[in-house]
Amino acid sequence: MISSKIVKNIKQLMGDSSGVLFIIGLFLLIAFIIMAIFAPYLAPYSPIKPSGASLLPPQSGHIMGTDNLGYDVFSRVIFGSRMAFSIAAIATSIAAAIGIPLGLIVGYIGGRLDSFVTMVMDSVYTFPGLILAIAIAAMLGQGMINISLSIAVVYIPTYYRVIRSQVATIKSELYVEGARAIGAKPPVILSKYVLPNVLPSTIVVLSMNIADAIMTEAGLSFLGLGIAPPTPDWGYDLSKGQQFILQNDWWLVVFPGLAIILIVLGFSMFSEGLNEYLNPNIGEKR
Amino acid sequence: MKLKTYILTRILLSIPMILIILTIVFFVLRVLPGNPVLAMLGPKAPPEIIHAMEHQMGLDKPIIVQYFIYLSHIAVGNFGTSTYTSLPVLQELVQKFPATFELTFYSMIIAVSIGIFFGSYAAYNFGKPADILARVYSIFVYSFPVFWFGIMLQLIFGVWLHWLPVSGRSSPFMIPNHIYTGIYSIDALLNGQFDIFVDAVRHLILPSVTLGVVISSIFVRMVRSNVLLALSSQYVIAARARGESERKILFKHALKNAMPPILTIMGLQFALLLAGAILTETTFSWPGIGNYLITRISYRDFPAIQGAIVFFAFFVAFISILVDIINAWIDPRIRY
Amino acid sequence: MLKTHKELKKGGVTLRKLFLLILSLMLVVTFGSKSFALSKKSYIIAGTTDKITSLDPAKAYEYFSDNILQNIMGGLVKYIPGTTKIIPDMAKSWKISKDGTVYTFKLKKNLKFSNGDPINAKVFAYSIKRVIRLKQNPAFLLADVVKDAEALNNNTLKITLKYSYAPFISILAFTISYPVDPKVYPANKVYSGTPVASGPYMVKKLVRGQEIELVRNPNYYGKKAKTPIILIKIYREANNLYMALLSGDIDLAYRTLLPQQLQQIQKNKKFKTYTGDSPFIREVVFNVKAKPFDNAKLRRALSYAVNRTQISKEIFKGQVTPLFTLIPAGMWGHKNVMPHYSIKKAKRMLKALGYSKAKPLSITLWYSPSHYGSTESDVALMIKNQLEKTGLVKCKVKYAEWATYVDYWTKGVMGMFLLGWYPDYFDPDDYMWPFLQTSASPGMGSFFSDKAIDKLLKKARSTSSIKKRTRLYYRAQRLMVKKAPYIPLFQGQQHVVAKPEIKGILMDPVQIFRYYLLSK
Amino acid sequence: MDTNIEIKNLSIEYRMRNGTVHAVRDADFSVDKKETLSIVGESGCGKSTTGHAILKLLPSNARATGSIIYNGKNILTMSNNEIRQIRGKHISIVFQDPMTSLDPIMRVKDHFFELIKAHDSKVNEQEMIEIASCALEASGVSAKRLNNYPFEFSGGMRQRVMIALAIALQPSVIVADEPTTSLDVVVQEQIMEVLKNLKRTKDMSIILITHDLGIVAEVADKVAVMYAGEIVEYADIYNLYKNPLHPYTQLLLKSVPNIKIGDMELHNIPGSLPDLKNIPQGCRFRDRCPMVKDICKKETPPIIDKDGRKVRCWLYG
Repeated sequence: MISSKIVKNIKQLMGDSSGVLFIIGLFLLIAFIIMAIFAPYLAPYSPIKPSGASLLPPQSGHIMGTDNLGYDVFSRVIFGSRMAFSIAAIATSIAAAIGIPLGLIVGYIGGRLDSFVTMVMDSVYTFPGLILAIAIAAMLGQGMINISLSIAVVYIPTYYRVIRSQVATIKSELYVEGARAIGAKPPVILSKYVLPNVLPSTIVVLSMNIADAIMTEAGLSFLGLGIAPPTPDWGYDLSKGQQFILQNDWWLVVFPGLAIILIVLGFSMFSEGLNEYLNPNIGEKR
Repeated sequence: MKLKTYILTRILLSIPMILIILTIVFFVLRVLPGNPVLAMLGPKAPPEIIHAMEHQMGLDKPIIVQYFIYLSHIAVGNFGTSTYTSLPVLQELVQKFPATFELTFYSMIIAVSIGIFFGSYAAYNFGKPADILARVYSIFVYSFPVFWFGIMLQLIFGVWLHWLPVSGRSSPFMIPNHIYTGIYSIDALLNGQFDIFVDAVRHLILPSVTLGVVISSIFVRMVRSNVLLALSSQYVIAARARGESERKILFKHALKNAMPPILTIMGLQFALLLAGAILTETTFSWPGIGNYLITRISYRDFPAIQGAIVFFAFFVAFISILVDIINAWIDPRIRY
Repeated sequence: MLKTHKELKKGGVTLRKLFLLILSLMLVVTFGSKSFALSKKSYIIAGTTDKITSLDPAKAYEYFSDNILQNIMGGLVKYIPGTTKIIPDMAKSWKISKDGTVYTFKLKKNLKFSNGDPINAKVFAYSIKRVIRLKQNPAFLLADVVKDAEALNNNTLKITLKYSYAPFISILAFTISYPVDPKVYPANKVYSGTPVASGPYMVKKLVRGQEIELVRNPNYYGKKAKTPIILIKIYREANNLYMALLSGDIDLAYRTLLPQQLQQIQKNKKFKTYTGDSPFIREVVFNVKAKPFDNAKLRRALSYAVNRTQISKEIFKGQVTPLFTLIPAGMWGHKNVMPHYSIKKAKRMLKALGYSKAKPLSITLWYSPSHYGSTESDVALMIKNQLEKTGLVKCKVKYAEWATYVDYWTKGVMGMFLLGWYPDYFDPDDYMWPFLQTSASPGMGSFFSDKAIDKLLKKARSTSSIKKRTRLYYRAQRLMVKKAPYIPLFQGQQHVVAKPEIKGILMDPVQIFRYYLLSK
Repeated sequence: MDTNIEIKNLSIEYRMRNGTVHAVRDADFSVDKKETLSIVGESGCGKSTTGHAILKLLPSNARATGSIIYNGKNILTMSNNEIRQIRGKHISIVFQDPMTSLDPIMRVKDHFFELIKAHDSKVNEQEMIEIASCALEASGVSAKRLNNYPFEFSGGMRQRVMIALAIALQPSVIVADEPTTSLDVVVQEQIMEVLKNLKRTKDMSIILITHDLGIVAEVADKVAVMYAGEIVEYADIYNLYKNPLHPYTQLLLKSVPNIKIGDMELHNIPGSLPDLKNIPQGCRFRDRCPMVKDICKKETPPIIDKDGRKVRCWLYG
């Protein structure tokens, strides 16, 4: 539904800045998604097998050079998109899968349960996410699933809060009251009346979260708590590359760094544009 | 409600939050693989010593008992003893804290100044190039990994240009004579040691700019939208209708009214600042709590890890109380 | 009404003034003078990535803590700088009984700790017994051999051994045997306060993970340290250390720049690089009790597949020397006995064991990511790639942080993992006994046991003639080749990078870095 | 009588994300000294926009053409600084919603101080308090409440404060933009009393924007009836009520059974306003007009002068 709307209004979108943001973001994301899906076809070498001499600067055959073990940087950047998407997707979907139903149910039931769960969620929310993720990642150890889990825990409250506050308002609206009056059961009300109404803001939160999750993962990798080598991962490659930047082997830092910046840029532009498109409340009044 | 009563209530309200974080931290860390006692004593330690140490640390008790012992210890300020250095964790944390505080404080000042000036300027010039620049700035800078940005600054200003030091808090032997607060830049001024003040500030510039600039991206965006909201409100139009100048409208009405939500969000973002501080501290060898936490993680120094996280929790709680109090002070409606 | 307009302008001017003021302040701060409180000659700043655990000799058991102790304390005997020869230090002379179990030391007179407390035979007896009582990590060095230590009078110390033990005098040169002040170091607790010094320097300030400040010990009996103050800055990562070096924050960097950084800085005329052999060795450990590594043939096959030269060249830029036995080159008893790289042989042996392309050997190689520096993951990955090059091995790489790692190897969780060894005392015994002797090998995670080797090692310990001992160690090494419980990888080098004006840098074979010889 | 403010050919457009809204088209009217002009119409017909345009308070996406002449100068072409000096001192405005028109974090006296200082920085605090007290008392608020915050006032009291602010510097024109709409009936009466008093005692013109015909009858001297951005009829109060020309005005007056009752509104006319984004050719009222003719659908009616009154309808053309 939303996508068809977008296509319809694409010309109009180009008319102002948030539309431009949205289009650039979308373009970046599509590029990265294509990169992740077709990684084996796009990458000239295996990302986990040495493909040449070590520390070759960018040249034909290795357009982004090679790292100290002779891995092709370009291939690792391409395959790294899979890791970025996987971790971001797993982390945000775990967070959403717990946060959204919890927010729906608790927000709908209300009362003491609501104030208790909200307090727990708020506590986690106000606590620095990376620090919590560091503690959990240190506990769980290496691996994609473990890292995703430790990132997911941090983002559960984000979904919970957005959903709960909306449910709290929606449930007192007329059409919900009406549905309740004619005897609709809570699950029906939640899925039929409440969920569709909270979905748009969830999508915005989701795409913002993915950007955040990618950054958090890079941070964990930088601190040595992320993905174990030789699995291609931008965060790991970046922190590894930093050991070489002072020798002017700049390509080891620039390309994975650029990949992180661009994908995060993509997601945040996309979500920013989407947000202003879905909630165009600010700006026109002045 | 008087301001005093308000502060008291606010402090009481933050107790559950701290308790919840304490609980989560405790149970998260208890599941860590790796025997902390073995890590402490080394592989060659005889079993009877290991058992004795486990007993001494209370690790042989049921976990729920350990939990309550832990809570009661924290309540009286006992954070345990580091298994790595055999020093009281609280003492170590108190020693490291001024460094973290100094870094976060100056970063916050940088982030807030950029945020307020750039954000309100952009809102004021809504839709114009300055506004577009602000939006591009906030989106771009937001996507910089903190450590990447830090390394770049180190390279440019430290290694290539030799303008600024790239690590640590001070040059050798350039430590204030008397330590009052542990914050070198302030202590140096209190002592009247201007050269030491300059040295401390030189060391502060790169790390606090790194952290400050990255965080400022969020502040610019937030200030912009809140000021925009305030600028579109009726009282701003009313003030304009009274012949008030645009500059005064921006600063006296829009910005001041946008301040409570901005402060609240800044308080929340403080958590992000602390997270960034960990990365900044490790990038710049800044001897603060973040550096401490990361080092101790590799040593599986339980009491230290636990202590550092608990300390962060207290810090966050303290800041959010502070923000609420400032809000109450700015906006009389909250107080009543 | 007009006034308002003017006021606005005035406001603009003050704002501009304020801006200029801030700008000029920033310039002052950026380019401001770096005035130092001390004359440049009076101190040297060193940088390192090492970390201090404990400065109590009874507990200190890793390179950096020991090295600091070697600069602030002394023992009965010491090495002549730059050699492996042992000479008296606090002892004037000593006698060894014929059966080799009783050592009697005559001490120098008027020895004092930095706080003025006397150092006498009682202090030595107290310190040795304290180490044994505290049962810390390195305690076994004394506890396994020392039966008793007693002060016969103020200046005479008698140490009785459980059995004749040739390397004992080397142990006395190690930090574990350094005397501590009984008034300060409690008898049954590890001391974590500021150390009381007996060496050229004393610790003035110690901030863990940040810096250590050493100043001259006024009560030191020997030659006074060349430079009054040594400041050692501690960095978290090689990158930070390298950057501090480049930006001139430190005078010298010792342990550990990354190989590529070292390679780079050797070309830099602003710095001087010193290189020397190190007694440090690295090896792959097999848990010989764990499947499939319980098969000696398989272990040998894998050791053929490891290309040490590639590791040395590509990861360490030639800054390490391939090693084919456990005893490092430069030490008597050393003999390169292990097979060299041959992928053909590796393939043949693996095929003989029944592995094929379709049914490869599936194993896991473990490493610890930060304990041996950030090159460690590269070493692990390169070995993985080399093993997989046979086409008959599928090797997974896993890591664990050091504390967990220690836990894992003592419990036998890991079948094949990377480890390193820095000697406690400079004797082949310290490279053979802990690795191969039945009672000691579990501490290394290998659980290796061989009666013939046990016998040889025991005999080598109690023999005093170096010639005879050399022959015994040759035999033990040859026996080891067949069982291949370890794949020795390489022997380290030590490197110091310093500004050219720093003098007195000595590359010592025992790798004692002597800060007290430095000057500028 | 002297003309105080004169509006000629005023058109205002808003550029929105999804098109341009033609909020006001070709408005012409003038207000003489001491005169009260009332602009009436349904909500969304452009009357508030017109009011705001007089103080150049339109949002940044609005574009106004034509002229608003005050003291011989066109407000629309004034610089920011010029208009700033007129606002509050020569022309002031009272807004519809008193709840949000006062800055919530400023005391009442600070609002006055701000106003006075904006126009004369030499005044000392004592004088400012005097001016403020005077204005407050004139609008029926005790001067004791100068130190209170806006949230300590009721809606009616806030509107009185707003009026006090508007009259404090004795401007020659006050724009009252639906000053009573958001208040309850009793308070509405009180506020109207204040306005009527002002009209009597102070020497100023009032532009009263409202959809309440009762109020119009009570205070206005002249009336401009607006429909969908156009002034459809412009006449003095007596003639308008006695003989409304435009069908819209006629319907309006018919829908009010007794003009003395102040709270009758315009919602009784069937149909709704046309979409101001794409206005078709012809008369804007034709869809609701009971007397619609063919020409109404083809051509936009011009302003027709009939007996000194102005009306925009083909009935008279």
